[in-house]
Amino acid sequence: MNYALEVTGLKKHFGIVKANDGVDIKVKEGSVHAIIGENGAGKTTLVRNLCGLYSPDEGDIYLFGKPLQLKSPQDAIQKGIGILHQHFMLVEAFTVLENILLGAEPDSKILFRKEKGRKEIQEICKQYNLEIDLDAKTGDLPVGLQQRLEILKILYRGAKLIIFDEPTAVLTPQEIDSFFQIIRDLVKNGCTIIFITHKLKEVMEVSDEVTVIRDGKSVGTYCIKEVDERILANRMVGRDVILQVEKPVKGAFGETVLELQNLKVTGNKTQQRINNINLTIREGEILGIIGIAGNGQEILVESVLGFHHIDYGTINLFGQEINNKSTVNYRKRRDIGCIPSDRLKEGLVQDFSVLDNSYLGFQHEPSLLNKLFLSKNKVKKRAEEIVEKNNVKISNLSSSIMSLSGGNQQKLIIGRELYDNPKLIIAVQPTRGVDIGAIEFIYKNLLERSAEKAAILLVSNELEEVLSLSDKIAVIFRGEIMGVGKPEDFTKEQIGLMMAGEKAGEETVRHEKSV
Amino acid sequence: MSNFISPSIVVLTLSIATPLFITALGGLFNERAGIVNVGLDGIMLSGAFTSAVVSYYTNSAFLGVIGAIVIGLILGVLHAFVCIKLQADHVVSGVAINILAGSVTVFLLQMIFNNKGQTPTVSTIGNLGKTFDSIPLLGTILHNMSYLTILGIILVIASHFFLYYTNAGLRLRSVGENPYAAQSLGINVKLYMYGGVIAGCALAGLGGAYLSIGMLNVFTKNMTAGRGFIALAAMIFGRWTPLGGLLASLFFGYVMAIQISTQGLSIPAQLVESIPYIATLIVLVFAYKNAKGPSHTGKAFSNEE
Amino acid sequence: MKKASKINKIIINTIPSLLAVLGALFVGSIIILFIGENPIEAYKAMYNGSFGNIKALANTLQRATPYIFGALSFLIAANAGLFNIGIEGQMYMGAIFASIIGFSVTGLPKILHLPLTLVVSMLGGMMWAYIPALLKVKRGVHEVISTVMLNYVAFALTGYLTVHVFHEPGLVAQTFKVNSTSILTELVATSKLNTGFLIGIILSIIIFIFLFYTPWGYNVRVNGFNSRVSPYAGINNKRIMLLSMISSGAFAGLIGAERVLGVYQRFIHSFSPGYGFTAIAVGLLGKNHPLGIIPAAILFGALETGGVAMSLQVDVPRELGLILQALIIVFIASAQFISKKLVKMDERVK
Amino acid sequence: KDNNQVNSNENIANNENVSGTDEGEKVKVGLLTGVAGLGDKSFNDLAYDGAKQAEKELNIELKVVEPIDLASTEGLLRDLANAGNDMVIGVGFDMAEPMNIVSQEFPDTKFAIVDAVVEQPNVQSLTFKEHEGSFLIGALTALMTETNKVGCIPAMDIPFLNRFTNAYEQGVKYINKDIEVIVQPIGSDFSAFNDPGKAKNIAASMYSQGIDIIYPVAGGSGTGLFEAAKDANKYALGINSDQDYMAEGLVLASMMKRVDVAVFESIQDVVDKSFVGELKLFGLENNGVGLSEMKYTKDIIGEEVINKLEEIKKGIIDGTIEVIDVTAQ
Ligand SMILES: Nc1ncnc2c1ncn2[C@@H]1O[C@H](COP(=O)(O)OP(=O)(O)OP(=O)(O)O)[C@@H](O)[C@H]1O
Ligand SMILES: Nc1ncnc2c1ncn2[C@@H]1O[C@H](COP(=O)(O)OP(=O)(O)OP(=O)(O)O)[C@@H](O)[C@H]1O
Ligand SMILES: [Mg+2]
Ligand SMILES: [Mg+2]
Repeated sequence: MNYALEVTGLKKHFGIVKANDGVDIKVKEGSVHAIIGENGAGKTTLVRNLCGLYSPDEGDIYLFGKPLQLKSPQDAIQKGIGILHQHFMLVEAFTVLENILLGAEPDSKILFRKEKGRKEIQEICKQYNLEIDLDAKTGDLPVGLQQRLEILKILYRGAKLIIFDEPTAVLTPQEIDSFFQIIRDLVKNGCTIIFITHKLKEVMEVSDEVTVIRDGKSVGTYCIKEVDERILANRMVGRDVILQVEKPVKGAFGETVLELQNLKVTGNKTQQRINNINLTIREGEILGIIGIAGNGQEILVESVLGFHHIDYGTINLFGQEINNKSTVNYRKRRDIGCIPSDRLKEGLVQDFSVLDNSYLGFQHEPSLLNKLFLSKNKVKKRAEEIVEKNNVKISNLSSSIMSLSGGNQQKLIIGRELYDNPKLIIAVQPTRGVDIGAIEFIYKNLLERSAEKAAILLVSNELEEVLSLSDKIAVIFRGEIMGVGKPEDFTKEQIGLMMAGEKAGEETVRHEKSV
Repeated sequence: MSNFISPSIVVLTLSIATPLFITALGGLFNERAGIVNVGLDGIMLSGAFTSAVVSYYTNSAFLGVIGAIVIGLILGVLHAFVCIKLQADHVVSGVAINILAGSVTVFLLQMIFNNKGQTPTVSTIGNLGKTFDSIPLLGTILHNMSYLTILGIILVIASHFFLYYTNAGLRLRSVGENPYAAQSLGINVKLYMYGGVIAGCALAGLGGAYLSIGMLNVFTKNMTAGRGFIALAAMIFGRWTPLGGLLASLFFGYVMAIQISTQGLSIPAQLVESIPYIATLIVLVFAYKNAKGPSHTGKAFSNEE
Repeated sequence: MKKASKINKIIINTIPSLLAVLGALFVGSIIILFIGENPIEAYKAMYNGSFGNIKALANTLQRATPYIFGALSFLIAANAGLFNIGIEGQMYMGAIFASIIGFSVTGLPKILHLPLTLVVSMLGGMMWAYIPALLKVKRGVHEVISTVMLNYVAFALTGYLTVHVFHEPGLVAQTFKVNSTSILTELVATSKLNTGFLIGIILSIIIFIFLFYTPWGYNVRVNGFNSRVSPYAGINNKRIMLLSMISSGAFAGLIGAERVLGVYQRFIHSFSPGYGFTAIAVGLLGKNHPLGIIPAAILFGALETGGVAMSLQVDVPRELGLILQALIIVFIASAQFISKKLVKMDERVK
Repeated sequence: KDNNQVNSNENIANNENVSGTDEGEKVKVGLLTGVAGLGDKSFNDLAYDGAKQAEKELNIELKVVEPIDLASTEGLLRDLANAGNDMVIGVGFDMAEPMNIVSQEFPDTKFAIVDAVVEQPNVQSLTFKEHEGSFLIGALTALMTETNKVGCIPAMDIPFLNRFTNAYEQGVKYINKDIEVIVQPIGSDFSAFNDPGKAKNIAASMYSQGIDIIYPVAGGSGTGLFEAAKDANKYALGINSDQDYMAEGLVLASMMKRVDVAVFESIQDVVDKSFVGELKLFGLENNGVGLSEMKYTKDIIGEEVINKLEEIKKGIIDGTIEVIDVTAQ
């Protein structure tokens, strides 16, 4: 058997952090090889070692049987290694075409021959069925398309070994399906794929082999046919993990907490708007919003939070109309908790410590103040409580928030937002990019809150997640609601159709009214 | 009152705008490479000084221009090293360059010419002169056009071509926007950063040369009189593009030219003088919306994130 | 254990700065040698002229005062993510306002007149900072362009007021002398060091407490680091920008007030050698920290007064003081790189 | 080049052998320039020249200090007095208040101030009737203009410079009321004294609009005017020192302000022990201000005009022509 990649005893330490501490991996040529591990296990570090961004402290790497020494990313690209980074590496101000060609401009040494490149790219697009507007500004594209662009970058460079670092974290189910199709096409064309993910279902679906990494060391490599999700989860975390959500049986829901009537918001983003939205959430109810990213979910949430001018319709919160009452001050109400979709940009201040992030948004809470001043003791007590209750792994409250892994950052945010038992919880992509241990924890937490009569607005790309957590779902398409109902009222196909713009039948609509 | 458009207004506009757009172009190369440079004024001043000194000793204004470019290069290396290698705050480095240039030029004037005010007169670069005098209207404009103005316009066009039509230009722009992306694609980010900053500073030096040996034949202390800051503003006004910087400078130069030519009014001088600055503000209010510079400009970049 | 690490941190932060100053002095001494003077003599004169006795110290602090206000002005805007290079213009506006209220209001006791004058000078600076703030928030006009332009307008406007409206007859372009009830009391005789310095120190401490111990200061810092998170944290991004810029203007106005009420006792045309621009360097050197700027301002004051004192004793031009200043800025800025490296090494050892 | 101008002065030449080889202790002189510092092409440079000349020819020890800002001048005057200087000279009108204070603290030290009056027994005030010189050169301008449109470029619109500008205008109008005088300042901040570029732009614009003679009152910026004059081949005037050489044949004449002479003489008073605290006025009558010798332009100007100027000069001196000093109200 030929190996596309062999890694033995790879080590990379950052100071005291042993990010990679002896990784062994053998990837068969022409296979799809998954790598899984908890947050902070060392997956991304491994990838960076393989693409010339880091140079390993120890260990050997063989590429197609030949020893590999990388001095720079350029080296890796020349040797046929293509990487899709966990955090996109795109120039947002450039067009799609420019992003693809950057660094691999068509032949001429000096002149930038865009049009020549365009033809070549169009060929590739056709071959792999990847549709994209080459002249669109990258920053304006939804994440799904940005990822498609990242893939095109790799294909254009003619990579033999392609490494995807958590490619599906930001994709919708449809996008994931077509992504898997791309992977299969790539394999057919002779590529070898390394695929990093937190989603075991995807591992089972698309890969041939899987390597588990824990604490910087590889635990083992398994043929996919010999394992199942439960085993993998156990290997990853070192204990059994509950993979299925067990929704508790709920009684009747309470009072209406949030009501949107004929809501129309244009907002300031050219890309998105919402129109004629009618939704209600009651105490103890979880409403899940389903839709392909970029169909107005963001603006919907932001409108509820009061970031936008309401063009038409009303928002009722706790029985009060809050139209255009700048809810920037919603924090003062203390009754809303919000888990934003992008934890680094919308949920945390990267330059602050864990402690200072632990009360972000609650800085005006009387319970944290001593007269006019923030009380160090009160703040600290609260932070300690959050950290302990939510099992956030930190070395020290005063350490930088960036020294936490993504999963732990997410836990801190959740702990912070739910601390005061808010009556309304807005959770946007609450599990994006976090490992299964953390997912389990987040689900448990949300369900607990719901059992205690909190109303929850859940927005997520994870169809499974929404269906299993929600009491009621609404499908959004181009800013309008296509249908509302209980999760079990729809088949997956129906949901898929609604996500693509088909209105639900009369039946289901009536159903909503009677609930 | 004068006409709003006449050959002499055009000549004046070009003369005021030339040091601005050359320097704005220099600022743009800095920022496109991700480095803020508020030291443009100091670099201009150094360029003005060096070109005058070189021109004085060699009797060649051409060598003077080379000298200005070289001093720009040297200060560029300094600025780049401090900002890129030592990862110091870009603004700090720029402010230091301004203070350094202001004091060192006077210091050297004293050392070299035993006079803190100005150099002796030196050879100048000169204007196009008689060649095109026969052309009506345009003749006057061309007659008074400095070779450096022409060089400046050529550089603006060349820079436009470079940034938008060459591979290196594409890469330079990517470095200012997202160096991590550029790096992941195998682009030698630091090379482009150094290149952009050094080339940009050389241009600022050239902008300074226009003041001392382009339009005049002497260096006087602090002769930039804040033009480096106006150039910085012109760069932003021009949305970080070469042609934009040119147009912004021409606009500013034009309003200034009109103000200068509007002589003998009975309004207090100070109020008349404010016109170009206020006019610029008004144009900004009405014709300008949310321009954003290269998104990584001003931030530190390090290999190991 | 914790204390030790804190001390460690302070050492790691100060040693490179000290080394930087030494490095700059070393380069300076080469220049001094080059012009044929004795560097040791020169530096001794410099030290004596800036810290040698109470008078010298007073001179240094006097000179540092505008930098304290200026750096506060810069950092409060910087904390909200704005680059205010219009401090100079805002300062002139504050100064002219201070002088007008200073001479035109009569019959008020000092306890009312002085505060009134200070407040109005702050209003002058605020007014001038409000324009770029508003342009930024409403029209997205980059504050660098607008403040550069407004500096020139402020020079012209104050020039006009000084020469044509409030001109005290005579050769000098200056306004009338302010009334004694609005004067900032001199602290050390003949040094012109006045209570303005104390006000500066107190304000630095207040700003420090405000930024790091109050929810509103927290809001400002959040917004400065990550304006996108602001709305999620209940912070009005635009309001913070406006308020920060306006406060920045208020501090800039106080530079002017201190010079007018404490030093010249009137507005004098073109009185500033560029306090507002140098203050930017002071602010950055103090890492935009309200307490960090105090030593930075004093260092700058010392270099300037020491530089002139040096030229009194030794035959070196006053420009050398400025050259040293620039060198020290570069060295200190670069030394922060060494600091970072040291911190990393420190962590690694642990 | 700068030193030559001082040498050419007769007063100084006469005094050369008086004290050159004096025995005894050297007289210590401290000179504090204005904030603009040396190299201002104006009173600071001229005062410096005078003091340097004294250093060369009289038995003195000279110390020159440039202040960093206005606030520091008082302290520096005091430092200079404290340092044991027999004489302390302050340059510039803005030094009047500090000197008034410091001179009282040191009654035994001799002081001199340029361009301002300080009424203390140990202070010599050296002031100049620039308006007289400016009037005279205005008259010359009026006699020479062909377009009946002349210009004046002061650095700023400030009282000190307006004395020059207004008297210049008065001189022009004295000859011919119909001549238009256009005054255009360079700027509003201190950089206006060091912006030859903008001065050139303004001058070029003036020339292109039919103005044929321009008077600069702008220190170091004046250089720009001479360049514009060369480009346009039109006339300019010089100021403070003899600047006729700066555009030979085009600078019709320079309005000389002999700060150098005044400072030299004041130092000489101290050396000769004849120093009295008094107001020394320098005007046309004692050649403290006046026109340059017009080395390159005599022929262009012509005998007739020069005679006329002599006549006016006499008129000013004997008071038949009254020149207005706008700042003296
Ligand atoms: N540049 C760095 N400096 C210091 N430590 C680092 C650096 N990069 C990674 N680490 C450390 O290495 C460890 C592994 O990080 P890595 O990014 O490889 O994890 P991961 O497996 O990709 O996690 P995730 O699933 O969250 O993406 C982390 O615990 C982190 O502390
Ligand atoms: N500057 C840094 N210093 C120390 N550790 C760091 C630094 N930057 C990142 N890390 C570490 O790198 C690890 C991975 O970081 P990264 O940002 O890739 O997380 P992530 O991949 O977003 O996590 P998740 O998979 O949960 O989304 C984290 O465990 C964090 O501890
Ligand atoms: Mg990762
Ligand atoms: Mg991750």
